[in-house]
Amino acid sequence: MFSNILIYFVLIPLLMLAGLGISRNVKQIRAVAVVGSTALIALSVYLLVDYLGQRAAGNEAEMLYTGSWSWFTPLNINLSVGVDGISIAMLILSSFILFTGSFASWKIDQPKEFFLWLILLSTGVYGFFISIDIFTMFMFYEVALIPMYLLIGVWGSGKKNYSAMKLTLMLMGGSAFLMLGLIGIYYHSAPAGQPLTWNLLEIAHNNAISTGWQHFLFPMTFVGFGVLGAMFPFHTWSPDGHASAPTAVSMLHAGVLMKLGGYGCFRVSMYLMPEAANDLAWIFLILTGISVVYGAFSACVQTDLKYINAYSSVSHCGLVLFAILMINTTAMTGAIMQMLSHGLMTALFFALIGMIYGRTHTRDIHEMGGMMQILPYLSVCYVIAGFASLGLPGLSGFVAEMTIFVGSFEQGMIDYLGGAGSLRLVFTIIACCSIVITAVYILRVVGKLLLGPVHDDHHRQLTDATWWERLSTATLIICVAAIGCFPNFFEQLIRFTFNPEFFRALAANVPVLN
Amino acid sequence: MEKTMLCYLIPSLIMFCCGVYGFITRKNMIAILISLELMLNSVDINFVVFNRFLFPGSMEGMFFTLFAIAIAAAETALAIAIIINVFRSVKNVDVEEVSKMKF
Amino acid sequence: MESTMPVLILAIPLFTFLLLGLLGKFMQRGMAGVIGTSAMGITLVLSYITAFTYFFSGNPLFISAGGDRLQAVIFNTVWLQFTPDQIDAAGQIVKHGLAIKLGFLLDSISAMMLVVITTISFMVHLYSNGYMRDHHGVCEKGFQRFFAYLSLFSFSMLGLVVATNIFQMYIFWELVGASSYLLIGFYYTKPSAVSASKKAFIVTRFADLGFLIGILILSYYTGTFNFTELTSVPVEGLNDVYAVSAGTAEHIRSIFADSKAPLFMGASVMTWALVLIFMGGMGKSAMMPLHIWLPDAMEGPTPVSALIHAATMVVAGVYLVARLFPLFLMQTSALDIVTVVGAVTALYAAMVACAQIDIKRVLAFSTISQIAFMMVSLGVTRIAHTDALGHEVHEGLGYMASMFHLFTHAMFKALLFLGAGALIHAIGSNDYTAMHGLRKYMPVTHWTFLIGCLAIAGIIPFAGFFSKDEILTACFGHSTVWAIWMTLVAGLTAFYMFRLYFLIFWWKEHKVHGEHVPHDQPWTMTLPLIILAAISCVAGFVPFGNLVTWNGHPITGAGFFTNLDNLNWNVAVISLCVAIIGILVAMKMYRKENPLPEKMRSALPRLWDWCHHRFYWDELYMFITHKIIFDRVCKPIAWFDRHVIDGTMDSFATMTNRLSVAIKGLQSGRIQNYVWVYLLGALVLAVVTMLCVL
Amino acid sequence: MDYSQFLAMKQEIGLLIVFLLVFLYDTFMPKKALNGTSVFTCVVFAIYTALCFCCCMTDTWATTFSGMYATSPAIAAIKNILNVGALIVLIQSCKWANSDEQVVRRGEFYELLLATLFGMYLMISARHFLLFVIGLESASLPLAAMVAFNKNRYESHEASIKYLLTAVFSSAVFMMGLSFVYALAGSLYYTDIYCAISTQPSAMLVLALAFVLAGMGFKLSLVPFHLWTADVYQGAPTVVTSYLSVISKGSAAFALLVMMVQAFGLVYSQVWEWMLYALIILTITVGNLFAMRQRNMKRFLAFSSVSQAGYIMLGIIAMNATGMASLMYYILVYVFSNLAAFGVISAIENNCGKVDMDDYNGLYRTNPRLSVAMMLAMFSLAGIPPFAGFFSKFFIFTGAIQQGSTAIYVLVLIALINTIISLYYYLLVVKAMFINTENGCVIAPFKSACSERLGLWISVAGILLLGIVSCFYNSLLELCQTYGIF
Repeated sequence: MFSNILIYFVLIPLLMLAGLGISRNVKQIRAVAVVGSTALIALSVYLLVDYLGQRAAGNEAEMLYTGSWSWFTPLNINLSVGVDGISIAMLILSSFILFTGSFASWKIDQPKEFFLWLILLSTGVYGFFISIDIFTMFMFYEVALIPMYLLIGVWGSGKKNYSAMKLTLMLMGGSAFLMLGLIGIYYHSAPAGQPLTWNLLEIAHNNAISTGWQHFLFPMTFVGFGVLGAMFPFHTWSPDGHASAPTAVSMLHAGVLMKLGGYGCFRVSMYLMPEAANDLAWIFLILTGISVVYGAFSACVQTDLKYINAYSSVSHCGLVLFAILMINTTAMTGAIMQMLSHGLMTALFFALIGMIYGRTHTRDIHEMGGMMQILPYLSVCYVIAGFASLGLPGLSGFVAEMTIFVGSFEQGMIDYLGGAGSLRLVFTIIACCSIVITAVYILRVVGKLLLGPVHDDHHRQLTDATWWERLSTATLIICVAAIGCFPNFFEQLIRFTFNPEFFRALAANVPVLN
Repeated sequence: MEKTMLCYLIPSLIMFCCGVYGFITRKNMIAILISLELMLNSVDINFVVFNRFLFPGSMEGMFFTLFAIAIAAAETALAIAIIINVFRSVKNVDVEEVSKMKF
Repeated sequence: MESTMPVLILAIPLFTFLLLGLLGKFMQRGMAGVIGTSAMGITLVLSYITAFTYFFSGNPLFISAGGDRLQAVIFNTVWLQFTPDQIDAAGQIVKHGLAIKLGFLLDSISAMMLVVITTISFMVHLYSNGYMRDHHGVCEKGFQRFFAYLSLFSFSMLGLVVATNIFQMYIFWELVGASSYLLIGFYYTKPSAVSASKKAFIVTRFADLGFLIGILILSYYTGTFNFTELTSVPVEGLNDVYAVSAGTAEHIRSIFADSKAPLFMGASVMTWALVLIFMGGMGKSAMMPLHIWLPDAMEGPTPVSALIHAATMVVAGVYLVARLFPLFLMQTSALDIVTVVGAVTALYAAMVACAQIDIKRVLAFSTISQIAFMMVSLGVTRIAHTDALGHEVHEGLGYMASMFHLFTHAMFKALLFLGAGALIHAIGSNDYTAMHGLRKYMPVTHWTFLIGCLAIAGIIPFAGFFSKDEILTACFGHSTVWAIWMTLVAGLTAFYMFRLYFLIFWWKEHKVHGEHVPHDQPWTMTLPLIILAAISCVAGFVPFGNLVTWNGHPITGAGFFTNLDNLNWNVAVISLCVAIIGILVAMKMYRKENPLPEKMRSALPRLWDWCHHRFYWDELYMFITHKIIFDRVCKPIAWFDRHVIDGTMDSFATMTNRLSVAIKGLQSGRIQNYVWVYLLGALVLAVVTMLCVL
Repeated sequence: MDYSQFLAMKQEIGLLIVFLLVFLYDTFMPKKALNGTSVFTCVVFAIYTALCFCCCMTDTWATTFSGMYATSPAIAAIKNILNVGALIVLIQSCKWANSDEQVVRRGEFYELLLATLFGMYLMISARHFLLFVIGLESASLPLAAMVAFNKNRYESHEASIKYLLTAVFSSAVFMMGLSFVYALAGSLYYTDIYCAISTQPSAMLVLALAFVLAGMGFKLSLVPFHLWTADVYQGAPTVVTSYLSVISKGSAAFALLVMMVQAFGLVYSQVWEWMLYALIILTITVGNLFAMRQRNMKRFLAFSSVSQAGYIMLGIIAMNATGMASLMYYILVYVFSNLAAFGVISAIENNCGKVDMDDYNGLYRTNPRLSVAMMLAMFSLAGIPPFAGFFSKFFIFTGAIQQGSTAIYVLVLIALINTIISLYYYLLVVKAMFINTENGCVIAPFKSACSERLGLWISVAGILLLGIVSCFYNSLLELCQTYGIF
C-alpha cells in the first residue's frame, strides 16, 4: 500500500495533523504547516515529473499509479486511487494553495485548532482528487466540507454564524442529491449478473447505466457537484460564505474546494453518463450560462471586496461548468485550465483582500482609496490578480478563457450547422460577453480601492506586506504567470487525458469531437 | 357459530372502546389505570374467543391470555407505585397536573 | 535570415520591462531612464537593420524573382494548442489543429511598422527623460515605473505588428490595451486619470469582444489562425498574393466563396466575421461610436499620448484591417462598412476638433480624424479598374496610401504631441487660453510645431501632402461622394490645426506670470522635436508604392522620387487649394485677437455647443452605462440575487422554522393527548392503507 | 424434555448468571463492600460481554422450544452490540449510581437494567408472539421504574407515569393487533403466520398490522407514536435516558425487523411497506422539526433519536441482507455516538447540573476534551465522514436503494434532504461549544470521573474506528448474506 505514491497525499496531511496535535507553541505549529505543505508541493511536482516521464515512455493507461485496496469488500467498496493529467493539475493546485494559505494565516488566533481544521479540509481535498472509487471520492468530498463550518464560525468575521451555517447546509444539500445519485450509479454500474462496482473506470467501461436511469442520475450528481461549483441558482452560499471566512479559508475554499465541484461534474456526471449529459446538457447550459453573466453583473455593484470576488467566482466557476457541458475536447481542456487558473487567482485575490482587511478593518470599497500610495506591494499584486481575472494575456485567465471560447464556439457551430439548435452558440456568445463585464468590475475595484487619492487619512500609517505575505502572494503570482506564459505545458498535461481511449464513452455518444 | 362469536366479540370491542374513552377523558390516574385494565381484558377476551371458536384444536390463545393477565397485574402494581410517587410530589392524582414537560 | 535579431527585438523591451518593473525601485530614477532609453535605442537599431534587410537586401526569402515582396515567417512556435494535429497512420500530419503560435512575421507592413514604432518609441523615451522631471531637473515619482510601462508597451506593440497569426495579434492587442491603461492612469492619484484609464480599457475591451467573436467565426470556418494561410487567397484576376500551398489557398477561397455559408441577418457569416474583427479595430483606433475613450486618454503624460494615442497603438485598428485585407477584399460589403465608419468619423472628429480648448484634445480629435482617413483609404480600395474620371486606378492604391499615411501621420502627430508636451511642461496647463503668443519664448517648439501643422494640413512638400493626396486619389477612384467628403474634411483639418497653431503662438502677447518665463526645454526634449520635424519634411518622398503594397506587387517602377512623379495632379491641386483655404481662414480668425470667433460662435450657437460637447457622445454613454446597465441591469440583478434567489434559500430555512413552531402543539405534555394521537395515528395508518391496497 | 435445548440460549443464561451474581453481591456482601457494587457489575458484565464475543459469534443458527426461540450469528451479533452498549451505560452510570442520592438503591438499578436487557434478548430471539410479548413487557416495565429513579426530582415522576401509562396503552393496542393476527393465522408462531396469512390482504390484516406497528412504533418512537419520548428522556435520569435511547431502541428495531420479515414477509409490498414508508417520512421529518427548536440537551437528543429511528427503519424497508446488515451496523454506530453524547451530558449534569444548550456556550474554552467528544458525537450522528455515522448512514441508504423501486429513491431523497435539517441542529450544539462566547454562567473547568472518562473514551474510539476500520461492517454483512435473518 505504501509503495503507491498517491497514498502519501493523504498520509502527509494526516502526519501533519498528528504533528499539530503534539505541537506546543506557535513556532512548532507553523513549522509543521510549512514543512508539510512544502512536502506536498514537492510530492506533487515529483508526481508531475514522473507522470510526464511515464507518458513520454509510452504508458497510455487511462490512469497511472493505480492502486486498489479492498475496504468494504461485500459492498465492493475499495480504496482505489489513480491519477491522470487532470488530477495531477488539481493536486498541484491544492498544494500551492495550501502552502500559500499557510503563510497567509501566519498570525491567526488559536493557530493549532485552525491548522488542524485546515489540514483536515485539505486531507479531504487530496483524497478526493486521488480517488477513483466514487464512494471514497464522496467520503473525502464530505470530509472537505465540514471543517468549513468551524473555520468560518470560529475564525470568520461579519455575520459569520449565518454564513457558516448557510454554506454548510447548502453544500450538504447538494451532497444529499449527490449521495442519492452515486448510490444509484452503483446499482446500475454493471450489466445484470456481473458484480457491481464503485470504481469510476470500471463503471465507464461497463457502460451499463441505461439511458432512462442516466436521465435521473445525471441531474442528481450534476446538481450535487454543481452546488459546490456555485451553479446558478445554488450559488448563494458563496458570497456570504466567502465574505465571512478567514483569509486562508477563503483561499482554500474558492481556490480548491469549488474545483471539487467542477472536477466531480466532469469525472462523475459527464464521464459516467454521457448520453444523459448529451440530452440534458441544455438545462445546465442555460443555468451555467446564466451563472457566467449573472455573477459578473452582480459583481459590478457590490461594495464589499469579498462579495465582488465571490460573485466573480460565481461567474468564473460558471464558466468551468459551462465548458464541461460543451462536451468538446477543447472546451473541456479549457474548463480544467480555468479551474487551475481561477483557483490560483482567486486565492491570490482572497489572500490580498484578507491582508488589506487585516490592516484597514474594512472591506467596503467606499471606505478605502489610494491604497497604491500606502500599500504599494499589495496593490500591485491586486492589480496583477485583477488582470489575471479579466483575462490579460500572459496571465492564466486568458489562456483558460480562450481555450473555453474556442472550444465552445466550435461545438456551438457544430451544433448549429448540424441542426442541433443554436443554444450552445448563443450561450457561448453570451459567455464571451463576460470578458467585458469582468473588466468593468475589476477596474472599478482597482480604481476605487487602489488608485485615486487616499480616502482615509488614518490609513496612511499602514505598513506594507510582511515577508510571509510577500512569499504567499509572490508564489501565487508566479504560478499564475507560469500558466499564462507557458500554457501549452499544462494544456498538454490535461489534454492527454482526453485521448480517444479515455474519451471513448463520450465519443460514442457525441457525434463530432474535434 | 359466527353469531355466537360475535356475541363475545362485540362486548369485547365495547370494552376496548370504553377503555380508550376512559383513558382519554378521565382526570384521575386511578381511573385511567382501570380503563387500561379494561382494554387489556378485552384483548384477553378476544384471544380466548378466537381460540375457542376458530381454532379449538390448540390452546395457544388461552395460554396467551393467561400470560397477558399476569403481565397486566404486574403493570398495575407498577403503575400504582408510580402514581403514589407522583402523589407524594404533587399531592394529587390528577393527570392534568403532570404535564409540565412539553413542546 | 536567422532569428536572433527578431527575437531580440521583442526580448529587449520585455526584459527591460521586467528589469525596471521588478528592480526599478532599487535603482536611481535617472538610471532607469538611461536603461530604458538605451534599451530602446538598441531595439531601434535592430529594427532598422531588420527592415532594411527586408526591403533592400534582395534576399529571395523576402522578394521574389518577379520583384514581389513576400511574407516571411522568421520563427513560429506553438504557444497554446487548442485542437491537436490530425495524424495519419504513417505519422504524417494530415491537418493542423488550431493553435496559437508566437512568431515573427516579416512583410512589408510589419517591417514598416517596426520602423515606425521603434522610431517614435525611442523619441518618446528620449523626450521623457526631460519631460518627466520638474523644473529643477528632479525626476518625478514613479519615473522607473514610467519607463517600465513604456518598455512593456513597446514590447506589446512590436509583438502585435509582427504577429504571425490573428490570435497572437489578439494577445498583444490585449497587452497594448493593458499598457495603455497603465500609462493613461500613470498619475493614479488623479481621479480623472483613473477614470480615463478605466474608460479606455473598457471601451476597447468591448470592441475586443467583437474582435474575439470575429476570430472565432473566422477560425471555425477556415480552420486556421495563421495570416500566411488566411491572406493567401488568390483573387480573381490577380496574382497569388503570397506563396502558400495551392491547396490551402483553394480551401480558404472556397470557404469565402461558398454560397452555402449560412447567412445571418442578411449578410454572409464571413462578412460578419470581418465586420466583428473590424469592430475590434474600431475600438483601438477610436472610430465612431467607440471613440470616446481617446480624448480622455489625454489624461496620461504627454509623451504617452504621443507614443500610444497618436502614433502607434491607435493605428493598430488600421493595421488589423490591412493585415486581413485580402479577406476584406473578398467581402466588399465589409469594406463598405469600413468606409462609412471612417468617413463619418473623419468629419465628426474634425468638427469637434474645431471647438476644443484643451490643446491635447484638439490633437486627439485630429488623430481620430486622421486615422479615419486611413480607414477610408482602406475601405475604398478595390482591385484594378477605371475610375469615374477615366483614370486607370491602380489596384490597392488606397491600401498603399493608407499605410503611407499611417507612417507619415505617426511622425508628424508624434511631433505635434511632443511639441504640445513641451508647451504644457512650460506653461503648466493644457488650455490654449493660458498660452497665446508663445512664438518668441519657445522658438524651437514654435518652428517644429509649425512644420507639424503644415504636414498634417497637407502642404507640399511636407509628408502629409503626399499621403493625403494618395488617399484622396484613391477615394476619387472609388466614389466621388466620399472623395468630396474627404476633401472637405482635409480642409477642415487644415483649419483646426492652424486655429490651434495661431491660438498658441499668436493671438495676443503672452502674459508672463511672476518670474517664470516660458522657455524651450532641455535637449532631451528638443532633440526629438527636431528629428521628427526633419522626418516630417522628408517622409513624403519615401517611395511607398515600391515598398508597401497589399499584394507585395510594386505599384510603380523603381526610382526614389516616384511619389512626386506619380502624383495625380488633378486631385493634388484640389486638396492643396482646400488646405490653403483652411489655413487662410484660420489665419484670418485667429492670428490677431479679434471678435470674429466670438461672433461666429454666437451666430451658430447650437453647432458650437454640439461640437464643443463632442456631440454629447460621452453623455450618451454615461446614460447607457450608468443609467441603464448599472442602474437597470446590474443593480436589479444584485437585488434579485440577494432577495429572490437568496431569499428563496433563506425562506426554506424560515419555513422549516415556522413549520417547526406550528406543530409544536403536538407535544402538548398531556398523556391523554399523546394517547389520542397514538390511537388516531394507528387508525389513520390502517384506514389509509386499506383505502390504498384493498 | 431435552434440557440441551437450553444450550442454545447461552447468552440469555449468561445474562441471568450475571444478574444473579449482582443480586447476590448486592444482597449478601457486607456494607463496606457495597461501594464496589458498580465496579463489580461492570467487571462481571464486561467479562460476560467478552465471553459472548468469543463464544457466540461462531454459532450457526438454531431454534429451540418447538421453534419459539431462535438464535443465529446475526442475532448473537445484535445481542453483542446491545451488550457493548449496556456495558458503556453501566460504566457511565457509576458516578451517578454512587451519588449520595442514589446510593441506597444502586443495586436495584443494576438489577433492573439487566432484567430489561434480558427482556430485549427475548424480544430479539422470539419466534412466537407469546415469548415476544413477555420479552417486550419485561423490557419495558422495569424501565418505568428506572425512569422514576430520581425520587427527589419531580420530572422523574412525571416522566415515569407518562412512560408507564402510554406503554401499557400501547401494549394493549399491540396485543389487540396480535389477537387479530391470531384470528387470521390460528397460531402465534412466526413461521405459521408467515404461511397462513394470504397474500391478498384483508381489512383485518391491515388493521392488525397497523396495531402491531403502532405497538412497536412506541418502543422505537416512530411518529406519531413517539410523543412520550421527549418528556421521558428529559425527565429520566440521564443514564436511563441513554439506555432508553440506544439499547431499548436498538433491540426494538431488530425485533421489528425479525418480526416483519419472518411473520409478515409475504405481505411486504402489499401492506406494510407503505405503512412503514409513511411512518419513516413522518418520523424523520417531524423528529427533525421538533429537534431544531429544543434547548434542553436531553430533549434535543430525544428528538434527534426520533429522527434516527426513521433512518433505522430504512434498513427494514429495504428487506434485504444489505439493509439488515446496515441496520445492525447503524445501531452499533448509533450506540457509540449517542452514548458519547449522553456521556458528555451526564458528565456535565453530574458536575454542575446544567443541561441546557445555552449553558454549553464556550464549553470548548473551559472543557476542551468534553467538547471534542461531544462534537465527534454530533458529527457522527449527523453523518459526517470520517466518523462512523457517515458510513452507517451511507450504508443504510445503500441498503434501502438496493430494493430498487422508484418509491424508495423518493424516500431516500426525502431522508437525505432531512439530513440537512439534522445537520443544522447538530451543528447548533457544535456552534454553542466552539463558536458562541460565554454568556456569564460558563461551565467551569472540571475533571470528570474516571468512569465517565472511560465510557467516553470507549465511545469516541468507537466513533473514530467503527467506520474506517471496515471489518465491523464487512463481517456483519457477510453474516447476513450467509445466514440471512430467517
